[in-house]
This record gives sequence, C-alpha cells and structure tokens, in this order.
Amino acid sequence: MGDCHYLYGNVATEKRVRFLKKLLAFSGIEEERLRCKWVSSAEASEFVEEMQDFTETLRALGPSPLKQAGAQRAA
Amino acid sequence: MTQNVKKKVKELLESGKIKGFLGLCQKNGHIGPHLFCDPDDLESMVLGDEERPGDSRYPLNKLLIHIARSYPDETFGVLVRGCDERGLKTLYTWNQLNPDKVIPVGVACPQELADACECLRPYPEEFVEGERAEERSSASVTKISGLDVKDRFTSWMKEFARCIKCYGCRDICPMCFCNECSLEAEELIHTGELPPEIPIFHLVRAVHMAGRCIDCGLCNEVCPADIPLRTLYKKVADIIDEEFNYRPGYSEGKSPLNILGSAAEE
Amino acid sequence: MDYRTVPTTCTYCGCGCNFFLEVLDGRIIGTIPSKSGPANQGKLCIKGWHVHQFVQSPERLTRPLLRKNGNLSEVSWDEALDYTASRLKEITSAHGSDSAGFFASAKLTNEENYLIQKFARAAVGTNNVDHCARL
Amino acid sequence: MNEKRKEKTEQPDDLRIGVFICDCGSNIAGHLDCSAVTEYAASLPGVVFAKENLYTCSEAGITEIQKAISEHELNRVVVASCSPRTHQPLFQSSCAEAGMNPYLFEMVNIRDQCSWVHMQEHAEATEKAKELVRMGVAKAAFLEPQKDIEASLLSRVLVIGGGVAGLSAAEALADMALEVILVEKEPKAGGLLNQINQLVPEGVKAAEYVERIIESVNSKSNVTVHLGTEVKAIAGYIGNYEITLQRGEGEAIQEKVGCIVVATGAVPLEPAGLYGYDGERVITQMQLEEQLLNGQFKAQRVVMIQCAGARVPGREYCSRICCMIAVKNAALIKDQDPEAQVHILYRDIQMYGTEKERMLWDARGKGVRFDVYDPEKPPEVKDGQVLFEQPIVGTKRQIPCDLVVLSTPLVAREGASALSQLLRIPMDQNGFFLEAHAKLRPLDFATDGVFLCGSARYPATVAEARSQGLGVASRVATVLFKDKLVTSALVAEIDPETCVGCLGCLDMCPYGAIEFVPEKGICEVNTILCKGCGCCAATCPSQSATLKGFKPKQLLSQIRAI
Repeated sequence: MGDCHYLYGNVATEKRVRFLKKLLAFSGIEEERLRCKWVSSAEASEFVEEMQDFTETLRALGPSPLKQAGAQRAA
Repeated sequence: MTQNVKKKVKELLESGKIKGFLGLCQKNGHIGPHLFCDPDDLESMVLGDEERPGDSRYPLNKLLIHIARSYPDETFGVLVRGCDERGLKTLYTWNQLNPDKVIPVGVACPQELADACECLRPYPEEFVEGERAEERSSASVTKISGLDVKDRFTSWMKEFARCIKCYGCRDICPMCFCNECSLEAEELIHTGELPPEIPIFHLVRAVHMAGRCIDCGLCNEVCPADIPLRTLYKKVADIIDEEFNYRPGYSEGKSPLNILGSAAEE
Repeated sequence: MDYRTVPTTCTYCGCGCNFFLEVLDGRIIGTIPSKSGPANQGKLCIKGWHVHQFVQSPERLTRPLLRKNGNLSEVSWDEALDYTASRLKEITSAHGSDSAGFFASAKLTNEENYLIQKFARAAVGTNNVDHCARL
Repeated sequence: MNEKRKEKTEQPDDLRIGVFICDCGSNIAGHLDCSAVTEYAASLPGVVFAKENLYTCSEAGITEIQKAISEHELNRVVVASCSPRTHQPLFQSSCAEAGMNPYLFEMVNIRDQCSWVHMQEHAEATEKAKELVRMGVAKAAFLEPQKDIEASLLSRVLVIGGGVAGLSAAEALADMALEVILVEKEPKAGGLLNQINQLVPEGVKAAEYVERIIESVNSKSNVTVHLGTEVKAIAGYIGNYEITLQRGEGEAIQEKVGCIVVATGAVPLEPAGLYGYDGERVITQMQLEEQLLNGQFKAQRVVMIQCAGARVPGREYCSRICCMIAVKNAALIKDQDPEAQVHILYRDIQMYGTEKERMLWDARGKGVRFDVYDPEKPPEVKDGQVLFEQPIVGTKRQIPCDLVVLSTPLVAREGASALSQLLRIPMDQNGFFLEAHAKLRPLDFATDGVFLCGSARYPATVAEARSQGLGVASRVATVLFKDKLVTSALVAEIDPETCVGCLGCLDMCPYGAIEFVPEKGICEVNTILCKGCGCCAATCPSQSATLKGFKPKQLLSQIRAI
C-alpha cells in the first residue's frame, strides 16, 4: 500500500472499494462481485491465479441480479 | 415553546452580532423558512411543528449557503436541531459556510421526533429550547440488513421502481451544494428513462452521500414515491463509520474519502 | 440585503402544489416545497422543483407576439387583444360560432378557467373548449 | 438548482479514424489472425482506413502512418501493437510530424496481454484483439486535441544539506556551470564526516577527505554557501521555486531556483536506556570514532554490540553501515594494539560488496572475535561484563570488558517532517524520504524538480553518499539543460463555471497541484505540478474536475465498447 505510481492512488481506491462492497451488499448485490487486488507486473502467476479464482467466484454466483432485472424490464 | 429562541435572537439582532436570523415562521397559513432581520418582528416565529413535532422542517443551512454566497462578510444566525448542526459542521469542512460567520441557535427535538427519525443525537451541542431526548438506533437499517441478499435486492428494486425522478432528494438535501450534478451526467446515467436507470441512479446518489449525509431525513420526507432513502443513507453513514471511524457531523474534520493516504484515518 | 421566501402556488398543472420561492435581492434563486401545502405536503414533481428557472428565463415570453408579414413581432396588449377580437368576430361571422375553439390551461386559476369557458359558450356560442391537462 | 450544459455523447460526425494493426513480426501475427483484426477494424464506425504492418514501429510502418494521414485526411490514429510504454511517444511524434495533433493518437496493446498470454488459443486471441481494437477506436472518437504545456526554467539549484552528499552534488552542479545555493544548518559544512576518524578501505582521514570537497566547493564562483542557515519557506514549482532562508536571528534571504536537492542526511541514534549506555563505559560507535580521532582511546577489552536499537519493533530497518563501521574500528583497535581484545556480538553481518567482505576476513585474521546472538535473548551489560547466550549450543558466555561499544543505527532527522511538508515530499515509516521508485528513479522524488541523495534517503556509506550526490547532479541537469519545461497536456482541469470551491479535490492531490482561489471561490489546477493521476476527478462531487484524455465520456465509451 502506498507503493503506487501515483503515490496514494491505491490507498484512495482501497478506501472506496471497502465502502462500495458494503453498499453493494446492502443493496442486494453480492459483494463478492467486486474485487480489488494489487498485482505488480512482475507477478504474472499471482495475476493468473487471481483472475481464475475471480472467474470461478462469479461463475458460482451465477448471472448478476442486475442483468436479470434488466432483462425483465426490457421484456 | 419559542420564548427562549425569540429572546436569544432578539439579543443577537439588537446587539448587532448578526445581520439576520434564518428560522421558521408562520405566514399565509404555511410554515416556512424566514429571515428575521428586525428584533421587533419575531412574533410569527415558530419551530416547525404543525401537526406533529418537526413535521415542517426545512434545510435552513442549505438556504444559508445561498445567502452567504452573496453576503460573505455578514454574520447570520440560524435555527438548528441536532441534524442541522451536523449539517453546519459538515458544510464548514466543505468550505460552503464560514464558521466565523454563522451563529447557531439550538433547539432539542422531542422524543417523538427522535423516535421517528431514529436519530443518533436528537439535539445540538447547545440549545436554548427543549429537552435532551434519548438517542435511537436505526431499526430500519437492521430490518433490511436482516433480509436474505436476494430479498434485499428485490425490495430495493421495488422501491427504486417507484422513482419519478423529481430530483427532490437532491434538491432538498442540505449537503447537495454542487452546481453540476452527477445524477444528470449522461455518461453515468441513461437519460430519458422513467424510472431512472435502476439501481444506478439511486446508488450514485448513495455513493455521493458517503462521508457527507448528516441524517436529517428531508430526502425521505420530500420523496413523492416514499422511497426509504433515509434508510439507505443511514446505512451509508454506518459503513463509513465502521470502516473509517468517521461519521459526518459527529466526527471532526473531513471525510476519509477526501483525505489523501491512510495516515490521517483510523 | 433583502431575502424573502414567498409562498405561492405552482402554475404548472392543476394540482395546486404550494411552495416558497426564495428571493434574494429581487432575484428568484430557489424553490422550496411547502410542508404544509395540503396538496403536496412538502413534495414536488420535477417541473415544480425547477419553477424558479423558467420564471426568469430570458427565453420566456413577457409580451404578446403577433405574426406580421410572416414574422412574429412584439406588440402591446391593446393591439393584440384588438386584433384577436376583430379576427374572432370576422371568422365566427363568416363561418359560424363552431369555427372557433378555446384552449384553457392548467396554469390558470379556477376563476380564470371558468371565465374562458363562459366566454366561449355565452359570448361566442361554442362548446369547443379544451384544456391542456387533458392531454 | 441546476443548469447543466449537456455534452453530446454521440460520436462526432467528421471522424476519420485510421487503424494500424501490427504483426510485430511473429510476436502478434504468430498467435492471432492480424488480417481478420484489420478487416474487422475497417468495419468499425468512424474508421476510414485500416492497414496491417509487419512492424508498425519500423521506418516503413511510420511512413505508412504519415502517408495515410495526408492521403486519407485522418483525424484520429489508432495503433494496435505493443505496450504504450515502448512506442507511444514515437507514434505520437510521428503523427505530429504528419500534421495531426499528437493527442488524437490512441494505442491498443494486442501483444503483451493478448497474443503473448493466449499463445495456444488462436481463435480466442483474435476475438480479444478485435474487442481491444473496438475499445480503442471507441475512445479515439472522443479524443480531443491538446497543446503541450510549456514553462520557463531557472538555471539555479538549491542544495539543502552540506554533508558529503550535498557537497558532492553542489560541486558537480557547479562544474556544469549551474548556479548553486548550498544551505547548511550547522556553522560548518561536512556533516557527520567531521566526527568520524578515518574511512575504509583506503584509510583516508575523514576530515581531510571532506575538507578537500569543501575547498573545491568554496573555490567555485557559482556556488553560494549559507552556513548556520535553514530553509524557512518554499513556494512555486519545478523551474520556478521561491525560497526563504533564515540565518539565526538574521534577516530572511530570498532566492529563486529551478530545482531543489534534498541532502539533509541522518543522525546516529542516541541509545538512551539501552545496554546501560552512559557515554563512558558504554558508548556508541560515533563516540568511539571521536576517541580514536582524538587519541583518547585506551580500552584493552572491547565488546561491540551490533543492531543496538536497530531491527527492533518500532525501528525495524537495517541501517546498512553499522557492521562495516564496527569491523573497521575493531580492526583499527587491533592495528593499534594487537594485544587488545575485541569482540563483536552480532545478529548477522552485512558487509556490502567484495571490498567490504575482504575487510571482514582481514579483521578475523587480526584476531577480532565474532559471536552471534539471538535477538530474542539480547546480550546483557553488567558489572564490567557482557553476558550472552550462544544460540544453538545454548552455552551462556561472559566476556569481561572495560568498554562496550553500541552499533546504533542512523535515524531520520527530527526536522525531516517539517521539510517534507514544506516540499510536499513523502517519507517512509521510518522518517526517511521516499524516492519516486526504488529501482527506476532512486534519486528523484515523485514531485518534479525535487531530488534526493545521501542518508536522508537511507543510511549510506561515504562512498555511496558521494556517488549519489554526483548522480543527483546529473538528474538535475536533465531538467535544467533544456530551454524550457515541456510537459504533457494530459493533466486535470477544473471547470470554473461549475466548481463550488468545496476543496474536495484539494486534499486529495498527492502533488499539491490544486489551489483554492478565494477571490473566485473556486479551485484551480497548477498544470506544471499536475501529474494527471486523476484523484481530483474521482473525488469531485460535481464532475467539475476532470482529467484531460480520460474524461468520463472518453473512458466510458471505451468501456461500453466491450
């Protein structure tokens, strides 16, 4: 943390994400759908692992309730 | 019930400490905001209770911004309840009012109002009228939090679906002082839709309330569709408190989302 | 310094919502819905919330316009009323009373709306009366 | 309440986009179908020209772009190839040569995160490349022409700190014919070297070494040295700083400089309460240096304890130089009196480089005893003895001694945080100044125009401080040897019409580039200081602050093209 090209950019992001996750949860959108991780360009394997894990998480959660609601509204 | 406020305002006006006092008065059968400038003209002053306590509250601190923008060198008095005072404090941190140019005159809310508001602090730091009522925690938030995530979603979707996009929640909000509003930004929210893009419209506003909403509840009161906005923003305030130990109007200083780095928080 | 909140009634539609206009030094700067307004109880629609904007809009018509040689031009009330009266007379006498129609408005008071229908029926002699709130 | 100007979100209708798809030899074309991507690009809205190149960055590729700009009257160019890090500047300047505003160029990376990571998935990689190109084209449609920002530069440098790092910087800068103002807080330049005995491995007397540099600096007509002076105020930004210096109670001195070098050094920890430190029987290496320097050293049995007050909770870093100093002094004591007993108790020995490693073996050869101790069970100093427990074997040892020397770390100066606020430069958790990048930009601060060298950054040896001082001079030269400062136009801007002066952006700016203008009641961006990070744009509640080249419209068109 703080080790950001723009000095404190990642700290600011982290704060917003912490807030947003809880707001999403309260609004009925699973907070697992939002994820924020820092992976440097030298950590290819971490990145791949993270992406695969996130894809798995999303797959397990199923389509977003927003998508379903949107489809209903459009119908 | 207004004797002490009137006395205090009379003193302030006569001593020349304030140019005017922004309070409430009864005129033409309506209770509404009024700027009292003459110490002999305080007869019509009321505290905003028509049928029930506090049922005629107005965003006086927001109106004060309008006046102060044109008269930055004058000092004004303003009627404050607990929430209004929190509003003032927060507006100071946002540079929208100058604390040296505002003299608040406080009233404490009766228990009935504190209960209805689920208010964490239904009184200002100092008050000349009323008695300190007991604080209330937010049962409405607890109720929604207790729902299953799917039910929470369905319930909010139902609420948001009633929105008629009147922008009343924003227009009445004492913490909404922007000239240009994200709720009207085409890039963020599709235009020409009613109800406005669900749930983006209301969640964008909720995000903007983070570190800012002082829980006055006026948004909820002006909503023609009775969307429980206050509950949503109460939760927003709870989250910021849980995560960063900051509650606008209660805590000192700026919102953690407006402070660089993490040193200043926690 | 002159700051007032002036209670008034919305002219947009026939609901009769009450609000205060915030007036600072003679300029309307904001709209505040009246909590004690029996029709709206502190609520407004999007049009009502923005009343203060149109009132002072530079594009607002403040004087009658009359089309002369294909162009709209500002004229006095007398000229406009004289012209309207003479054309109404001409048209109704040439084509009958039902050749004229009257369009009332939600922006008028009850009394004004009463007058316009009375004028249509009693003075001109037609039932061709309609109202924008019917749209 | 709101009279918003509506910005059109439809694409501008006069778009003429050219797209260039690069094979990168076989780097891209070997793993996806570049021809298909080119064909697809040609079908995108606004695209009037699409071309596949073997190497877009080659002479031929560049000529191709320039030719297309004039022949097809392109007003946007998108290159889909490698990382913008590598070739964006080349492509931009090539577009500019062909008469197109360089800010109307957009780059798409279909190599690093596309062809390279999907080497076994030809079809999928092709589809992904198409998507990426579509996003790039969507953004390009909303790009706006910009003008580079230019500002003047003063060819003068302020060096804060007259230790070996600051002196070396001043010396080198002066040799480059730049005007230098050197400020030293103490009445004498030289810093810690004034208290040190001699330097390793050459054995040069520290005072002589530093005196030579001081003389060299003093002899230069373009250096002004202010001794006993402190920096009181700093205003302005790269190229144009206004500084206020204060000598004692005297009158303030005003100076103007283009760049600032921070060389404020560090101080040895005063180990109050550690190992019975009393300054007589238990002293620090620094005090030992003074004894050796003044010939007052008399002890026969010496025990040195390493990491005294270092690498402990609250001060977890390694001070790097203490092992070397201990070994140096131990060897020196043995040289003076081979009969003397010197014991070094350490946790692990850190000798940097082969020269220093040699010193360690030499010291062992001279009979200096080394014993490791467990930080969980640090040695005890008691009644003229040092007690410690040998790890692994667990034997308790007692070493009688008449002098205990504590190797204490260098710690950040107390004044560092004041300077950090003056210059708005960051410090790490230990109070040392934080460079822009430990490996790529070790002598720069993230703030342009301010540089860093010596122990103010991290404990450094004399040789390191000297080379950092010289290095920093060349960093300054890269800025000041230009006629004017030219910076990217991709910076933040604040709409004066809609800003309400809420200061939301001001505290979020890591570069101090935002200022509140009370007369106007709004905030303004200093375009020279702005680095285009976008914190302000993300914070502004009214979207009055935006980042050029990354406006919501531009980013969202890109995102929505997925």
